[in-house]
Amino acid sequence: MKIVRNWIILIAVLTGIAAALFISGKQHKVFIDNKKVGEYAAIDVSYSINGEKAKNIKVNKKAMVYVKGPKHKLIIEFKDDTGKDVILENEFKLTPTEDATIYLPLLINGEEDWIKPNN
Amino acid sequence: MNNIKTMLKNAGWPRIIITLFLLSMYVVSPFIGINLKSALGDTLVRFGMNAILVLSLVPMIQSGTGLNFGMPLGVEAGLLGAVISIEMGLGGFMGFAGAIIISIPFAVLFGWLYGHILNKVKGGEMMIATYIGFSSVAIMCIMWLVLPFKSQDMIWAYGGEGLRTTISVESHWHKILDKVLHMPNDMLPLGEMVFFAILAFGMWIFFRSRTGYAMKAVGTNDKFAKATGINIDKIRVKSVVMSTVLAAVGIIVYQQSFGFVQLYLAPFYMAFPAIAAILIGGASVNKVTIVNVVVGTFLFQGILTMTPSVVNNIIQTDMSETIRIIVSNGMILYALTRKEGAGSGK
Amino acid sequence: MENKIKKFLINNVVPIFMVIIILLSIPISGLSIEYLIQEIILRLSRNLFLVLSLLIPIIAGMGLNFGIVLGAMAGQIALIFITDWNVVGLQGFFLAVIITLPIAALMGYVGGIVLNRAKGREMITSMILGFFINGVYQLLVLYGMGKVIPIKNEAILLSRGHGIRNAIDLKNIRRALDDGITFNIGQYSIPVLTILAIVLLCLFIVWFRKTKLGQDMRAIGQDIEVSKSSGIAVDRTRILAIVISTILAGIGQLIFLQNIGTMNTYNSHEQIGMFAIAALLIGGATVSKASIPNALSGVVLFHTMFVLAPRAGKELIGSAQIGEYFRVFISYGIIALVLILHQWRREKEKEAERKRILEMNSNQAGGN
Amino acid sequence: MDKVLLKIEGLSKSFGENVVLKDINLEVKPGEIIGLVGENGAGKSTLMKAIFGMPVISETGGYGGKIIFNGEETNFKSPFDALAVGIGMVHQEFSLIPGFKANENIVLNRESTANSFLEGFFGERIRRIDSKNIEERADNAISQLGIEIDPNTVINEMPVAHKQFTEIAREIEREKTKLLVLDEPTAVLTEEEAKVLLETMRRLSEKGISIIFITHRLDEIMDVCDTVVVLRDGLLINAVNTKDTNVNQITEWMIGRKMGESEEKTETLDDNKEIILSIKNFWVDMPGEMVKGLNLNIKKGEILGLGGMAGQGKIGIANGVMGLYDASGKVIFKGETIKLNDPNEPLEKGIFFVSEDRKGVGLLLESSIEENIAYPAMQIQGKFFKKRFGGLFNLADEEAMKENAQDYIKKLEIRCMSEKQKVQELSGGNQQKVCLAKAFTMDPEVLFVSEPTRGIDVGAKKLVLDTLKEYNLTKGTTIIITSSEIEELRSICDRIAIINEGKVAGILPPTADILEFGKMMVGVSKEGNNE
Repeated sequence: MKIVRNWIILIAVLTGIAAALFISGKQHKVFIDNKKVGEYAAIDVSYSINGEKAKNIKVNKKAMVYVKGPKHKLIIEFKDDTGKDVILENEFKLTPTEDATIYLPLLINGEEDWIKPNN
Repeated sequence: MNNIKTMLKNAGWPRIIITLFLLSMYVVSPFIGINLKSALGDTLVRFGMNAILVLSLVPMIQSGTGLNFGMPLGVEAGLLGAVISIEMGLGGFMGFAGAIIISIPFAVLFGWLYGHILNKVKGGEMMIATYIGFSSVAIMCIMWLVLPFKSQDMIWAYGGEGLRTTISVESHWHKILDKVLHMPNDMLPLGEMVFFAILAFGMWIFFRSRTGYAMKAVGTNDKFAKATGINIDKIRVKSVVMSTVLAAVGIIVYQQSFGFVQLYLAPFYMAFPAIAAILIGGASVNKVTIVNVVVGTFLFQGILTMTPSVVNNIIQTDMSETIRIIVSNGMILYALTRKEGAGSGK
Repeated sequence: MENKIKKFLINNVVPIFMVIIILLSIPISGLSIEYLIQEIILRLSRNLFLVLSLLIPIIAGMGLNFGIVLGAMAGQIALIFITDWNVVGLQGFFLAVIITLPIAALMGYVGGIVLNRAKGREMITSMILGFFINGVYQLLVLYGMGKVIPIKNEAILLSRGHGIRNAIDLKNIRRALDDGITFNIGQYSIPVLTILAIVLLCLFIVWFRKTKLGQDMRAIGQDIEVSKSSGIAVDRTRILAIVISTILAGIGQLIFLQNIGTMNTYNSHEQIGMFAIAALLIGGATVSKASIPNALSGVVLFHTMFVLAPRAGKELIGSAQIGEYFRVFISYGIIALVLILHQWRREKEKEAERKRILEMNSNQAGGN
Repeated sequence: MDKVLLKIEGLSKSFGENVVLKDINLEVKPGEIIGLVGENGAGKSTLMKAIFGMPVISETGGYGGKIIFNGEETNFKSPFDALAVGIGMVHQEFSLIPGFKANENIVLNRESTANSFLEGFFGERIRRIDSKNIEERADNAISQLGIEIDPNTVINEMPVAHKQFTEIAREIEREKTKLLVLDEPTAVLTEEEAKVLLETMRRLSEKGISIIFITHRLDEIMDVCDTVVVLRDGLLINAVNTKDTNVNQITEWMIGRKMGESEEKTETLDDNKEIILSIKNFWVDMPGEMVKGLNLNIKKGEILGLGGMAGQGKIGIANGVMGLYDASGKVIFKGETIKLNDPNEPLEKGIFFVSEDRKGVGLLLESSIEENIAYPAMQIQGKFFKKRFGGLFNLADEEAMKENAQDYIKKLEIRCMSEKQKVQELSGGNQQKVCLAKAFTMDPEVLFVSEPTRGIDVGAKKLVLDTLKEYNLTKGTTIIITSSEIEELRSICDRIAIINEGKVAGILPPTADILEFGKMMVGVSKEGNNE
């Protein structure tokens, strides 16, 4: 009986680990959209996800990156109206099954809903 | 009632399932737009192609040497005969007969060696036979590359080394057995059937000779055979040689019907469908009759030809290869795991 | 003394033969030693786990378990799933391990039951079982996946909408384990995690042989009837041996494939049993006796030959193809040879034993 | 000493209609050594199987009566139940793992183990073997036997005696073992080794372990046992203190006097007859029936009986001469030396053998009667063949086979539906007749017949023996009959050789006193001349 109980525990633990692995290892597609949204115009931006090397994205372009796991850090760098360099650090979370799009113009202008799931 | 029960028990459920399955396919086929006549014709053509290869298993089973998983060895001898015959430029029936005649000394030699090895490993024949067959295929692959063949029909037109992987016998002896009988009939492979009947009759005669009786005794009870003064090892070698020679002849008949000589890796798994066929026909690891050969080949080839067309028509997917794998290996597995067949090739 | 040397030579004829072939072909091939060493490290980490998975059934007297392809298929099914789910990196690898476990255990259980019905001819049966399950696997993967079993990732599905493609790019977990931690010795890079996994398995085997279960397996391997009469649950123990072997083979296949980086859905597993067995036998193992050093040296010898043969063939006869076929021949030929030697030796030993007893008795009688 | 360890009350057992044990009553006291003797088939082994709970017993309907062990009535389903309460048994065939060390064998499946955290998942079998403890236990067990064996020797490399001791050590290593059954333990030992074993048995009995000792060597019984129990034909004839009896008396009990059953043959052949077959310094490696340096002359035209206890080698002689088991020595047939180990040689010279193993060696069970009868003649003499297809093929002459078979079916009264019937469907007696027909078809000069009446009913027995006698009279064929039943041999043989320990213990005329036979069989009278 003890053995059965232990196996149940073991299976539960393994299932838990599997779930954790699934969540933390799941690869997501994240689009970075630099097109005009509503009244917000787009500008050239340099971005970096999870500390990777920064990349530039021009106006009206869309980039795609693969990220692994649920929690991510996004750093963007751009020149504001005044020509001053601005660095914005943001975090975002993804549920295990979703892919997402980041709308840079929204982010730059401080809107809340700068990231939307794709599906 | 009891009779039917024992009959069913003797036949074994896989055989019954396969027979019913095949029957049901023949019944169903007209309703889903398959031409029953041509389907049956297909089955018969393939029967003619394969029957001798299946027949070649009989001597070894009879002598208790087990299922001949080393059949590729005989097949290679047949291939040698075929390519040498083409190289010599023999055509028509002469080419076919030449191929057989040339292949026989090779087959006898191979079989003799193979038989002696199998005598050293009584009880473990099947596994070792399998790997002897595999190794012979690999070594012959090297031979096809190295042997100095010149015939334009067989070497690569440009580039490449050695012989082609498939050699057409169109201009040599394609369907020669039918042509000889002046019956180039697509429906009924009469030539092959007559040839098979001759060989099967030869086999029947053989098992009524002194050596044939001795072979049966060795297979059914080796202690009895020993006490009767039979030289068991010698008889076993004889049976292996016979099987190997028949396999060589079998592959040549197969090729003349198929139209191509397939070299290199083609003979690798030749043994498995033949073995599956004879088992479906009701043979066991150490017991077989010619009826088993005929019934088994027909059922097995029937399944192979009918399932793809029927399944294709129903679910639009070609599953023939998968079904072939499952049926043939499932059948062999069933035979190996049966308690009463526990003689392990003894 | 002379007798001892002779015995050693006879017992190790296969490895000695291989060493000679390799020593001869190194200069012919023109490959550098450095290249060879790097290649051997690569192949050790790729194959050793699989080869080690063969050991436990040998202890239990079930011979060479050609049924490890069952485990390999379990591993591949797991890989299809994680590729479909897009779980990447080490997480992907370990998730695949967890998924493999139950599938491989189930397959091993089935295999064990089948082999219990075929005592005395386990090897041929396990080989045919492998072919048979391969058919079932095809049915499942080629026709079931995408239809009965939901698969979303179009990159791995055939264009007809169901069935898995012939080749799957495993970029999600390519070298995940190998490159997890690496360590450089001189110019050679060592895949630490993979080696660690292999070392752990070796430790497991060493420990396992010393458990009660391991002892029972050894007993069964030597004499089934005696074991039965002393109350050991023979059939159950044999099933366990196959289950363990199959699970290990499943993990071994994962290690193998993450290293290769692509998976031939319908072929990758087919040759696994044969190559692993050939490697083990080349290391000097027999059907009834195999050790970790056999596995290790076998992988080194076999794969050195594997690397060398085509090159040597090319340099020697101007045909890489010949070398290629030669190594196929060696793989099959070695298995055939070892099986023959084993069976033959067993007969000889039985004979010698009988002679000994007879002589002993006649001596006694003479003494009276 | 009035405590009783094992008590058997009114035990009876039958296999089908065949009663093997009738109303056996027996008591074994703690520390007592009981010698169990009896002829083959007297019921010794069945009695032991019943005590030890062998599945054969319960599968064939169990036994009648009671077996009470240690005050409790038992009904073991399997030997494991018997082991659990403290009955150990050492069988004739060793039950040891060949590649294991002595100590590993002594504790086989009872190994000492150490805890493991994995136990919670995989049960007790995942525990680690405690080899140190095992060695101690093995040492301890061996020391109780009063002998010296290195517990680290692998069984394979041990002499037979040590294997025997290892087995005994294993049985007494069980804490509970109170009763030890030793089945012919001295059969494979030399005299010296046997003495050590007897000494060991005494030591064990002093420790309070009771022993049931089965042997056919009566002097050993006299030497070591407290009580001797004699079985005959399933009946317990007597159970007495060894002190109160002697070898002659025991032999008499064992053999019994069966009067008036058979007409005793009176005329004896004159001694000057020509010797047709001479066997010299003959060794046969037949497991369980070893022949060890035997000398024997067989005279032309006689019926020679070979008797003796099972396992003494009488069966091995014919098998050795016929080349079925490895043999060495010299066999001279009509002045010619016969090549040994080649079954074809004696067959071609005109010697034939009807095997004791009817189903295994004698017959092709799945073939027809006619084929079975014709087989040897076809293979050895090329009989029953006929040219066919214009002389092209030499094929079996089924007509001739059929006629021959029908002939013998009539002559030997083989009860069958037709000559085409498979022999496996026939009864034992009729199968035996087929074997004889096979032999007669060969028309041999010398015929070996082993255990011709084993397992067949009374009517068939008589017919088989009469047939052999008649064949000998009409054709003058020399016949050598091997049988466990002395009475049977006495009824038809001209001379009877008793085989003991692989040698001829002596040759007696059929008219000799039955006691003489008995003594030779149990190896008491050593004066028997080795011819």
